Amino acid sequence: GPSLAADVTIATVVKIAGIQWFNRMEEGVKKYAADTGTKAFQVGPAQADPQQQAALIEDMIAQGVNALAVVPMSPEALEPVLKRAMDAGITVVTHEAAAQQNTTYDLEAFVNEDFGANLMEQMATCMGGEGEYAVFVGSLTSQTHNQWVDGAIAYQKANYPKMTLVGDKNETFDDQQKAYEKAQEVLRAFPNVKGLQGSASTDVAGIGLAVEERGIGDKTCVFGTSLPSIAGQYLETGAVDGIGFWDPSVAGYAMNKLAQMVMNGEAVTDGMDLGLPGYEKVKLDGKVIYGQAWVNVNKANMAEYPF
Amino acid sequence: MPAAADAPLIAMRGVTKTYSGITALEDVGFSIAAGEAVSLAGENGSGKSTLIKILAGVEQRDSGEISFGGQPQNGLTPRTAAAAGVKVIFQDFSLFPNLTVAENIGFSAELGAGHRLVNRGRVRALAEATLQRLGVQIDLDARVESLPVAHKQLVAICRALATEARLIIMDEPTTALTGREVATLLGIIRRLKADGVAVLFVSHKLAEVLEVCEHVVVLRNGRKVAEGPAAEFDQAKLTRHMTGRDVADAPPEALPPDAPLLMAVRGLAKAGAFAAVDFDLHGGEVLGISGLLGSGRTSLAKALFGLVIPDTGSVRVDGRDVALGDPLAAAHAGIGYVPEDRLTEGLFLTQSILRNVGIGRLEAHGRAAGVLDLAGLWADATDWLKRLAVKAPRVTAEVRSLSGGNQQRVVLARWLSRSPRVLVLNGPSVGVDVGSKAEIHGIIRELSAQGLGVIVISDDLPELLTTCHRILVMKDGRITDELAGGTAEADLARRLAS
Amino acid sequence: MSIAARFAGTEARLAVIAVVVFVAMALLSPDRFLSVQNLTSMAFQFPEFAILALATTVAMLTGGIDLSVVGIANLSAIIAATILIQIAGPAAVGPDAVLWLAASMAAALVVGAVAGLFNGILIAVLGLPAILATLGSGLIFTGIAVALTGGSAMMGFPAATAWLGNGLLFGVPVPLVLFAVLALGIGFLLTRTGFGLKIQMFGTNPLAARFAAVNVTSVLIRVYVLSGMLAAIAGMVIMSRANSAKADYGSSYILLAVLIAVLGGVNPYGGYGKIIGVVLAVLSMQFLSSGLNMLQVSNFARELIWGSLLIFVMIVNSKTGFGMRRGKPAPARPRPEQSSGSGR
Amino acid sequence: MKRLDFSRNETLVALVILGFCALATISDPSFLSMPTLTDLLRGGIVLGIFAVAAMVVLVSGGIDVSFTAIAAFAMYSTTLILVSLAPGLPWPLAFALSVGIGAALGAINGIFIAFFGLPTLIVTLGTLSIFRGFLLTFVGSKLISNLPQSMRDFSKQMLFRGTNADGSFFSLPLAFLALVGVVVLTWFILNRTLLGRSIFAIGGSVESARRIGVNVRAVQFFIYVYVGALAGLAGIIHASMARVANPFDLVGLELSVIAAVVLGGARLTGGVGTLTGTLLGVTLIVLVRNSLIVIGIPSTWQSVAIGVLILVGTGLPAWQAKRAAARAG
Ligand SMILES: Nc1ncnc2c1ncn2[C@@H]1O[C@H](COP(=O)(O)OP(=O)(O)OP(=O)(O)O)[C@@H](O)[C@H]1O
Ligand SMILES: Nc1ncnc2c1ncn2[C@@H]1O[C@H](COP(=O)(O)OP(=O)(O)OP(=O)(O)O)[C@@H](O)[C@H]1O
Ligand SMILES: [Mg+2]
Ligand SMILES: [Mg+2]
Repeated sequence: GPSLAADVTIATVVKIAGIQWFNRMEEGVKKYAADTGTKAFQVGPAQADPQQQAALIEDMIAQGVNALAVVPMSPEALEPVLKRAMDAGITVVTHEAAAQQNTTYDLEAFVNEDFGANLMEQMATCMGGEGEYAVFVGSLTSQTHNQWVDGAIAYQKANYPKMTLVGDKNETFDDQQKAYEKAQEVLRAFPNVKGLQGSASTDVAGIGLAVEERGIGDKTCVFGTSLPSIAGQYLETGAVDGIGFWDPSVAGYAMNKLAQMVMNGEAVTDGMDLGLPGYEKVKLDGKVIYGQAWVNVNKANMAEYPF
Repeated sequence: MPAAADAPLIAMRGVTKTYSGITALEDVGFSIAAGEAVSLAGENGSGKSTLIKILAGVEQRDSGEISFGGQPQNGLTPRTAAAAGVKVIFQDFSLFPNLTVAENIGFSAELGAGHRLVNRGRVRALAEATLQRLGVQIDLDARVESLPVAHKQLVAICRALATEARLIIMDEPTTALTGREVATLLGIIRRLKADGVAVLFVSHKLAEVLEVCEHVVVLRNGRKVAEGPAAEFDQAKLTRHMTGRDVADAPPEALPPDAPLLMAVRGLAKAGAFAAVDFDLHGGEVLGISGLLGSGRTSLAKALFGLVIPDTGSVRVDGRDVALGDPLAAAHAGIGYVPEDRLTEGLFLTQSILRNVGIGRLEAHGRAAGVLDLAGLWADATDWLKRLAVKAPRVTAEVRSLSGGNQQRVVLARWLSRSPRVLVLNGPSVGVDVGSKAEIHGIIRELSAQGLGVIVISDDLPELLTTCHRILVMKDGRITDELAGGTAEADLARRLAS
Repeated sequence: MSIAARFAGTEARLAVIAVVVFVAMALLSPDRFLSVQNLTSMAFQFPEFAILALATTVAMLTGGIDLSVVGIANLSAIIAATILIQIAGPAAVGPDAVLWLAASMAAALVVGAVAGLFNGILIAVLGLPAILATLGSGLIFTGIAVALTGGSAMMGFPAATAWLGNGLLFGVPVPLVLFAVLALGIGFLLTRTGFGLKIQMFGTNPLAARFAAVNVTSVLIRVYVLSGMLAAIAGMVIMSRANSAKADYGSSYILLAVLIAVLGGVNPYGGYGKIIGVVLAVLSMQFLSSGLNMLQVSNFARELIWGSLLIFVMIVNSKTGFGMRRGKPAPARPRPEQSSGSGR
Repeated sequence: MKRLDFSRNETLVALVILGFCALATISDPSFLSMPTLTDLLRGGIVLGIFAVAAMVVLVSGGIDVSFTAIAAFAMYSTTLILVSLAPGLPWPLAFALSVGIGAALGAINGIFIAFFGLPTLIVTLGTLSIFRGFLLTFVGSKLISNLPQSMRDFSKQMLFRGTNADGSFFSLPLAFLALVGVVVLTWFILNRTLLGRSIFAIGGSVESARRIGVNVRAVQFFIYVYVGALAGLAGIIHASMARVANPFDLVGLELSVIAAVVLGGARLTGGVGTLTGTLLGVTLIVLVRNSLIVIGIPSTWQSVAIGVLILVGTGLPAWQAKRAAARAG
């Protein structure tokens, strides 16, 4: 491997450029570059399309980066291109892709099903352990969203038998407006619904708006994955009761750090400390490294997370 | 400089215009006085429409001078021309298909008056009054796209007549009209002249020209070749100036008595269009169909070619039934159809002349797996273009760059190249000059001599009489009369009108 | 016709643009852009959307459009994937695998043809405007793909599948070979066959085509079947390159394909378009895209540059008299409403 | 009373809408309720304004796919300006700013189309990428959920409110008036001014319009500026009502909007289109998008359902027109 940090190029390739979540991740990547002097940068396609991401990685390989830190839009679609990267001697680290084959290590902030269950636990508590609830996913084709929701449903079945899921997984196409319209529709179709759980970061904002407009913030329990900067105003009014997330900037930093460790030939072991919040004692399961990096945020502690 | 008072209404000098290398007009000059009707005559492509477009401000001249009432006009636009009182009936009508008849007629007036808000009542009243003046009845609220060609032409005329004008330019205003409307129009022109309005009149129907115009200007290949008072011209002389030669139409040769039966039409009917149509067509026969506007000729012709689905009846070619309502079946049975509206129905304007002809003969040049023998196809097409003497700079030029008459020959060439058994020609010489017309008639005669059956639908009585062996007269969708070719024109006109 | 004449106009200008972009990118990052690695990488990247652009082009030549190509591509790939996974199985090797790959390819083509037939019937027989027919049918095809898979990816193909999207044939990337063959084939079809000529004539004036006894219904249906089959091939390439099939792959390719076709000089109102133009447009886009990625220009700026390029090319073309504005043809007798279902 | 004219798109689309409502009511009797109505009306505001804009362009014989990008651009940059420079600006001025930015971007389309004579689809396809690319590269890509107070205020103003049996509210926002205003203004322009009639004339035949002296350039320029202004209005209303300015929003809607307009009977070939039809088309699209759960269509089949409805909604009139044409010959 290259000897000087300045000769090392690590490209972080995210699902899509420009959105809040990955802007925050980029902060971590930039911080890593500043801390270590590595040429670490982040890129992402302009449209959420696995093929565009594959092409982007293809170009990164062609320009000869030393390592790739990838957050796959669709992990399966990237297998061949990541294989080419690894064949070319490039270190590959992935994130949000526990089943990825062609990767040196996959870094997960947590076990997805557990995270879903964590959200469900909070929602169930809020609902008093009974009543109807509905779930939302950014898209039916998104693996992580489905895992969260499936984990949540399984947890509810096991622990809160008096709660019932109404309707299908509602698809919001990662669009706040669609989430809003779907939430309105759910509220009309199932007037007794009490719990609503979102997956895409914009889901709870859309749901929150619908809930607020109907003035039923107190009667409903809205939880989901989001960022304070997206859901903050609804957390304030109580239309959204709580959100969960992991800090993308830490994940970005961690991926780059992991990549550097691999390039340096350092060992990655079960229980090791990555020196980052939530990744102090990671669990190694095959190629997958799990942290315990989720953060639960509600009205009370939202000020601590200014992103 | 002559004083403005006695300056002619319109004066042109040295007007020249070229289109990407083609000289459409070269050094043309003449003038028109108030109350005078000037005829602009010339073969197809001689530059008449181009001159008109320049006068109307639609096209810009390359050089030359134009003055209205002594005032030199530079940078003429449609608006300034209209403001100066120049109204145009374009050869292609230039109507708005999506708007109603009333609006089409009233639009220019509203525009000219500088109104910002439209008043529907005002528009309707104007349209109604103008239609009445012309003595025609058209539904004011009908969309123009739903009108037959003839009505479209009448609407275009009404639009030009609707408002006060000093010069009305008419580019072949009578091509789609029948005798009665033509007579009305000529009457109106006389009245306009009496009111001091000048008229610039373009028509290939030389009789009309000589009837209504005082002055004649003849163009050939974009140059003025003759000019003088109408009294000094007769049809023959005019023709000679236009074409540079004498053109004579010979009467049809007699049909041999043993001519085989080619096509038999029995009991063909379509509600609202035509009924109980029966006729036979023999090999080598030229059959004319005439009738007044809306008599059902076009519907019948389209029905023969499958473009209109008849309710009942049968069409047999060579003893075999032709499936009705299917152009492909008709074409397969050897029926060809040259439509009346060549711009929208006949031509692929932005495609090459060659392709416009070749599209008719793809089957004949098909090789294995649908691959074409292109060399053969193009040679074939070129050959037909030559046989019909199409005047074109290059055979690969877009067909829209041709003049009307040459465009018509291209459509004819397409069908002839398929060697059809029966050819239905709807207005074969609409907008075609005398020279070309005679040639097209020659082609028709030649075709019939080869055993082809030809059906000619036309308003042009001399045309019918010189080309057809028999003429069917239609009225209200029924065949009411049958005449032999070579009958006196007056006779046919009387039977039509009766 | 001389070579110069055949290559004049729009296409010549596009060739200049492609060369200029290539040279500019090569100058801006000489060692990386011109590396064999990068050139091969580009050759692997563009064929999948370039084939979709061919499909769009064929539809556009009739004055229509096919917005369902990506839906068809994914649906066909999912059917092919079902065969490869359920019947062949990941363990299949040797002639067996090749046979199943061929069978899945055939199945994909059939799906593409049927989907295209569906579009064709909507447009030619029922008379729906192509833009709406294919917008609606695209939703349906994608929806069926989602319903069949529940939204998740299908994986586990025999290793041979990878060849289609990732292999080399005599040192040339297989997808590139595939694209070249298809481009040549479509080019040949358009210029040398009756069908191709009819497509262009129909696109110029559907009514006149009917009056010229062209079987317009059959032409339109065949056009959309062809477009559907091209989409299916693109779907197979995407599937092989992604080693999986999923309902939402390539969703950004629809607009890209339209953009490329239009940049390539295809008249969206029908009647004019050359395959060489489309090929040159594809190359320009790929050079630009890879070059900008090397320079780490934001991908949003790339959209900005694409858009500007498109308009720039149009301005240059219009200055030299390439009029494809609607209603422009000189004798402006208004075109009648195309009741014959021209599919606009 | 005139008899129902089944050859009109409007009638057929209205019938499809009624049929769909009947189906929804059968599967859930509470479908016919105030909350449903207000949800649908609210959902139709932005789409409706877009559709009116798209209709004007279609009537003129053009097509515009860039209006969503204009809306996103105007909405986002207005919010950014407000947040960073003039937090206290009252909402009418903020709206005017967004409309102004939209009009300016529309003018760019107008210049290319009217003065360079480029084909509308191509220009707007290009500017779609340009506006979006410029916005996200140079203006910003971060969503702004801390909207300025004036925009929040606007979003909370209601035309009326009501309470359901279960104590929840329904309401119709003030923004609905914007749609009404846009429809009335556009109706007036299209039907009562010479400018509007010129738009129809150009849609019928540009060359004919030019020949009788319509200032085609000026009219086309106006159209694209007007569309830009409407897009700017729709954008700022969208952001206010969603209480977030997300620069990624709106783009991607353009084809659905055009679909709605064509559903309502506007011809893609130009010259024909009505506001009634356009609003009916929007109604159908909004209705379908917001009622699939009520009808009980599983998520996995929802896009199939929307696709089928688009095909039925356009297919019926198209088939009808085709049969009529065949009858007439
Ligand atoms: N837009 C154009 N581009 C190129 N050439 C043109 C154009 N318009 C006309 N021409 C050419 O100019 C010449 C004169 O055409 P014009 O239409 O004035 O003839 P015309 O006398 O009106 O013929 P017709 O009697 O057939 O109407 C023709 O050779 C024609 O091909
Ligand atoms: N399908 C139809 N249903 C009802 N009326 C029809 C139909 N087709 C045609 N007509 C009417 O039948 C009459 C005959 O039409 P057609 O176009 O055949 O007349 P034409 O004499 O050929 O006209 P032209 O002088 O233009 O050639 C017209 O009044 C026309 O409006
Ligand atoms: Mg709550
Ligand atoms: Mg002329």
